[in-house]
Amino acid sequence: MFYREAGEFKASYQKDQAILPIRQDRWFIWAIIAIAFLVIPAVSSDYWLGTIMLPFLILALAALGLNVLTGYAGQLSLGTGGFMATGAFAAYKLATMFPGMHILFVLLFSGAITAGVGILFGIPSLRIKGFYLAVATLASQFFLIWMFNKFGWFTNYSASGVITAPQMTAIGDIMVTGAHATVTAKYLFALSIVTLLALITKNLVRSNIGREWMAVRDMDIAAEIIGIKMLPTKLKAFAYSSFLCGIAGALWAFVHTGSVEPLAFDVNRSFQILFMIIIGGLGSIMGAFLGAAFIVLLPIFLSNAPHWFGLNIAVDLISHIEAMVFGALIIFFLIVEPHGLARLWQITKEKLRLWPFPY
Amino acid sequence: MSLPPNQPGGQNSEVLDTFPKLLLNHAKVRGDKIAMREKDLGIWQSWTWSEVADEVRALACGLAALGFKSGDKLAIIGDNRPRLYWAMAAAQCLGGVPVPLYQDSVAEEMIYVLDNADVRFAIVEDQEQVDKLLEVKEKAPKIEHILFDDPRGLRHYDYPFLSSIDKAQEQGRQYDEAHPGFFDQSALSGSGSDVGIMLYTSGTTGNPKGVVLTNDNVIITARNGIIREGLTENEEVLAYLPMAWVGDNLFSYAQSYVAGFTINCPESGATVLTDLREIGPTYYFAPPRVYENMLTQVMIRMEDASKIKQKMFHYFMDHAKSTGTRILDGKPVSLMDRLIYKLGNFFVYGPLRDVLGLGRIKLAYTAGEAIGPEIFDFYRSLGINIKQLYGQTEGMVFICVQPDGEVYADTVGTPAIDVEIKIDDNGEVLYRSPGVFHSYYKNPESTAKTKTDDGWVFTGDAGFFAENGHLKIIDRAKDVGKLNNGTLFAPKYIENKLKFFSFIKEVVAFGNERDYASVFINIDLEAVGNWAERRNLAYSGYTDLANQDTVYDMIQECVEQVNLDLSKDPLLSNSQIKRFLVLHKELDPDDGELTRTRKVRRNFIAERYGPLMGALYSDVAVQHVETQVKFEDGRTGVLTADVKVRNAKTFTPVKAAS
Amino acid sequence: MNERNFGEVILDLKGISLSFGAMRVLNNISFNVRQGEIRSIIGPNGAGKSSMLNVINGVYHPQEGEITFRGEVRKEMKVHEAAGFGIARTFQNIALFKGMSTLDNIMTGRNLKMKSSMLAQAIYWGKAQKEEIEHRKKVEEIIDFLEIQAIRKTPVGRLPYGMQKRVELGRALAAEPEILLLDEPMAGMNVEEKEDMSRFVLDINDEFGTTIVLIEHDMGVVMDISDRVVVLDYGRQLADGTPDVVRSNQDVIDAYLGVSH
Amino acid sequence: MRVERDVIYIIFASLLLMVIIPWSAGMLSEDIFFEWPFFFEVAIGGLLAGVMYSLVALGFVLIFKASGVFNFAQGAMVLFSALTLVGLNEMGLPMWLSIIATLIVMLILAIAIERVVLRSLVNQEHIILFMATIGIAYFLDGFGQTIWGSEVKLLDLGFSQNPDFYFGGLILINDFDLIAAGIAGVLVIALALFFQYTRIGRALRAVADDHQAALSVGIPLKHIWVIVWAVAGIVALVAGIMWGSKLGVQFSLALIALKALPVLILGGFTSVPGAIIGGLIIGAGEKLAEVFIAPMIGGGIEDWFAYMLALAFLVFRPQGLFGEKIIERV
Repeated sequence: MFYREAGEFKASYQKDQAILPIRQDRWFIWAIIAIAFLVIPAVSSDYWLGTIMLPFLILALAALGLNVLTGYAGQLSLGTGGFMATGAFAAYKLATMFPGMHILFVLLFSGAITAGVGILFGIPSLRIKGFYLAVATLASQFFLIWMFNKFGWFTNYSASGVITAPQMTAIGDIMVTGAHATVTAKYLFALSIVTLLALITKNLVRSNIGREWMAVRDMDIAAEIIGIKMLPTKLKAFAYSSFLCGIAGALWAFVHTGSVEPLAFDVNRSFQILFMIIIGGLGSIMGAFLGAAFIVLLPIFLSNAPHWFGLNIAVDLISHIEAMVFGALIIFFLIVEPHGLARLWQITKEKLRLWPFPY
Repeated sequence: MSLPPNQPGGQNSEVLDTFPKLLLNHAKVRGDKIAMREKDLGIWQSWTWSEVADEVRALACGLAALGFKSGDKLAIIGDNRPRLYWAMAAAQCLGGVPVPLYQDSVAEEMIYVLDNADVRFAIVEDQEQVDKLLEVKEKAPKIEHILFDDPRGLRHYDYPFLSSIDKAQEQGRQYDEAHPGFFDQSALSGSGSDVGIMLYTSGTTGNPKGVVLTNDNVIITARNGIIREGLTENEEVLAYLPMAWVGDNLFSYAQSYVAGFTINCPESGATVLTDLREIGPTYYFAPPRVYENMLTQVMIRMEDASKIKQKMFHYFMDHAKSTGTRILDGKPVSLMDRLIYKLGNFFVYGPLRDVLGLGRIKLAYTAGEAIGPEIFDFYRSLGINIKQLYGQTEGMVFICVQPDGEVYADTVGTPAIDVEIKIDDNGEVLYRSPGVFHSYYKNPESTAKTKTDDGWVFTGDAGFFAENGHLKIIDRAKDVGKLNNGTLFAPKYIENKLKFFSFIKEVVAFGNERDYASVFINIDLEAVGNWAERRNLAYSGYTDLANQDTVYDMIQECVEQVNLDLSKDPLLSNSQIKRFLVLHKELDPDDGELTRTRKVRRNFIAERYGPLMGALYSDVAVQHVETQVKFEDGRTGVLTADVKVRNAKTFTPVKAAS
Repeated sequence: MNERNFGEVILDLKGISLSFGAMRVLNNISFNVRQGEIRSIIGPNGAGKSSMLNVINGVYHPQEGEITFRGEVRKEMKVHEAAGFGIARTFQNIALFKGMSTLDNIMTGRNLKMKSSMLAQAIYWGKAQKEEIEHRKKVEEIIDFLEIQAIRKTPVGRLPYGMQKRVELGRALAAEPEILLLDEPMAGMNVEEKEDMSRFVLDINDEFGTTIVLIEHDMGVVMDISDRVVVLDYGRQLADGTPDVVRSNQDVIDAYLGVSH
Repeated sequence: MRVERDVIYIIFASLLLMVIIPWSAGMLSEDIFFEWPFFFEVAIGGLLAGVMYSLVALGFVLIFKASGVFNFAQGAMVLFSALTLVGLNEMGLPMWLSIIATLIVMLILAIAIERVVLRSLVNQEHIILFMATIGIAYFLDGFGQTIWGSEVKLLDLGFSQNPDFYFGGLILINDFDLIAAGIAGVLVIALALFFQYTRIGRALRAVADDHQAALSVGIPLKHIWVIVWAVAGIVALVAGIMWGSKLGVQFSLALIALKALPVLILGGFTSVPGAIIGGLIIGAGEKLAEVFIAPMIGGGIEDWFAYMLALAFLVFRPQGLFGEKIIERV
């Protein structure tokens, strides 16, 4: 209905291969970005920015990472939490070891370190497939968390095992971590990083490496026969995926919570992220964000819903009912659209493009 | 846009009275503007005017190198491809004459034209066409050289006279260096009075005639059209109609060369519709059947839409019927209606125009056949400025055009610029214009029959001027006959009225020198098929579907509705259809039942289906018939069927209240 | 196919035997493939044809026999190396990447030719994009060649069987292989599709001079387009030679009378 | 069933390592106490604990074998069944009655799951079904605790919980573990017989091979699903009773699912014996490592050791010890 494509012909491959070949889509995305950067910080309260937008962005980033591995490369992983933890602790060690280091480099290196760990735990993927791999990735999940708990070195021997992010500035003297950083600054900082990484990810998945990943996902033996080497391809997926998860973890610890313990990245976190990409849509950048939004907002909605209806129920009971409804909703969603919100989005878009025709 | 001056026959090269001059001028004036695009290898490959000029230059020199002389004929056969258009210009640069042929005609059909036109050189699209020419070559020995565009599959053909356009252009570039000044000299030497192009009219009877048109014929007419419609150099045109057809030559070649706008060639026949949407032309021509099919498609697809959507669609379409055309014609419209129209424009008209690829249309023409009023109104109500024009090859298309704001479905408008029209006493339309053709090639007597010494041309159409000064065509003059009771019988008029029903594809009406009118009918397989599916009628194919009683019932209603209309017309009330039948096979050019431009060849059909004719004018209910048919692959077979014949209700004439 | 002369032998298989556990799939098969010819392996289902292809492109490793490729004896190679040696193939039951479009499937076929680093691809604009585009051109030529422009951007999952076969052929061609292995390219096709497919096979061999090894279970079309034919039957080699020679071979006739079509 | 030779080797090797590593650990570091009786006590304790793991793993296997669904909700089913049992029991029903009632509840649950989830997700990719079972897990956890409350409940079947000396007073073993092992053993044998000799059992195995075959056996797929889920429910109940009376009935019961997973991949998703042997290896290995290795690396390794152990096995046999081998067909 909103699409006007007559006369939108492509006279060059650059234009034809653009991320958003259709004009209206470009407008739409630019609008979103503008809103995210200008409107939201202006209009929304600290509560919204701090407890909804920030976690949403950071978890979306982690979901993006997992989606690269599971959605694009087809390697089911339950170790996301572990990788996020690695990122968080790596960042902490870096920041405390080299106080002068700029936060961007802290993030970059912590991501790189996580990528290394990812590669390590990715090696079995050459032989192990499907659920066997999924369970195997749990090994990394549990091992890493245990490691960060166990060895004081990671927490600089803090008694509580909790790490606290040092104050750091992004540009000039604008604080983006620590107590004195304004929520808005944190939000904008996280937003910029997530946007950038989303763009990079899009570039990767639309390039040769992306196609190799999808080839491995869709039909690994055929992929191998046309010359794609399994191990490097899968390891690249593990590396980049963990890179994103690592940065997400670091942001979580530094920008979102400010201080964090390994438990924040336990197996439930892994499942939470997995939910995001399933609900959001496997193999879709957009999906990671939609899924994250859904999974972040749903519990908030559920826990507040009773008050809106003027019921007051015992807290623990609420939490149980929450779990119940949550589970039910997940199932409901999988039944209505197994391919996730991204697919719904896509279908709507197709419909609009063909409007008023049904097909 | 300021148009360069033009005095016919002017010798100096400043006067842009030939295509080479126009081309070189564009290369100078708007060298970097896109002249042509072709969807190829997934994107729209583009050529600027100066690039086109270079390509043409190379090709022309290449032809010269091969021995192409001034006055030589260059046959051009293939789909609309940039290089084939360049070939036209190239030939003209050498003072030669391009002769485009219908790419879908079979080898035999080509022989006559190639031979009659004394063609020495041919430029063709691909292996398919090359094979045809090789087949022809024995019988038409005048052909000396064949150039092809697409080398696919031709690698192992080695004939001395066969080479690729690329190679020719290569040689051309060398030749150009070897003979500096040759090209410019010969390109600028031509004049308006020289022969510009030869187009063969697919005559409904007898052999096709080569219509010789001078540069002036083509260029002046093209320019007049541009002036009348205020076209600019920024138009986008989709070149998808046969290059051999005068319309394509005018809209996709001549007018582009005059105005400097862009021509777009689709990727392949299969992708025309998608390409149409991608390009979104601003200036568009299509014969009625194309608009018809489009509308049928729209309706079929909407059938499957959700109920709400359908409701919305129909609500707004109804509103458009009452308001859209008025807005388009600049007639007064109430504010409320305008608002609703705006709303509809957002929800339906706009998206619909866009999906159909007509989103950017400034001007759309239709001609060749009469177009169904509701089809016509449908597009106009959407806000698409579609207009009818009346013309023929002999007059380089433009004779009458509907002026903006005065568009009536049943007329073809007022005379085009510089066109005079008169109706002779037996109702035939004559015209005189700058577009009037030079002569029929090597056929003085036909020329004399068609064209008077003082330049009047017999259109062969019967018509009259309506009180609003618009020309109204009823039929081919020679087809207009009399029923045995002496009243007027205009078969085409009846056929068109029937064809306006989306279920009916082709109609052949009979009645001349007979007691009453009757018709053969071809149902539209897609529309009726869809209709049948929704009533879940099973059918195996056309023949089966055509013979079903429910289908007959449905067709009968159409026939009787037409009868009702006819009964209101004092002139034609007697030619109401008494008997009709639905033909067991689709009429097909390959069987000679239609011309290449899909005009029915009434007499031929009458002979071919003698038994059925008999049935129409007796009272048998079922008639057995055997028919020779030609399949795609050239094999022939026999089709047998028992065709039902039905009587239709007729109405007592009502005297028009006047 | 009148008088065609071929280059030297590029692939020579001597005494190939392959077994899975107790089951013997190929039994002492020997034949060679010459540069630029269309070489067919025919035989009833279960004759070991597919296994033969899998041996040629290194999916299976024969227990006995030696493979000489371009003059040198080939040692056991990994699956992904075949492509590097210029051997591409299609599959009996289509093995396309279902989640990707026609274009992407064929693009993937060029993965070995794409050199830009992961970092360059992450940045995309510049080097990686240039590479993408020049390969896109090649791929478009293939699309044009196989006449699949209309389905360029359709996800292959949605395509009809015949079209999928064509796309798969395109993916194999994208690697610009020296030897093209076709595993029952006409299986499950109607006459018309079969004709199209054999036209493409001939054109490929003709336009790009690609050597083609193709296997089929019914003699039909294959005999007309092949230069030489090997006949297998339950792992045994029944005959080897020009179509005419093979047709007149008694064992072959017997074997085939046994097979219903 | 045929056991491949290398499987035997692997098992044998692992047993050997289980002896050598602790022993050498004892030799090397002085803060590790090694003595043969103690070693066996630990080992046997581990084996018995392993049986408990197998109990849970068994549920997974049944469902995966018959429907290819990786049922993450097995743990939740354990918790749910235990909660229900205790709940009913507290409401005053005698134990035997509440057990029967719980069995019925589990059957209803199975039917509900088939109706609501499986039927609408048939032919979806495995990962989708997997996620669905996680959804089920959440639902059951929430549902169970909403109804029966989340405070720890005691489940006393009257078995003695205190250790006794065996083998001439050399080795201390918890009676309860023995009983549990016994019951588990009985259950396994029962299942084995069920699979071998009943029509349904054969059908189930057919389904495992391919769904077409299953239909040829003449049992509609949906029935088969209901049955396996019901059986899995029963297994869950047994596991629930065992674990419940060991640790008390509380949310943490759901987490023993995580314990069962390594057993699963080690034994192979599709093999009942695999689940048993895997359980034993994991159980013993874990206990031994806890006692003889953990001290060297700071203890608390039970979270991940089992996984690492399983991972190590996978590297040798990607399909698990008894899983079907994946052969690439082209």
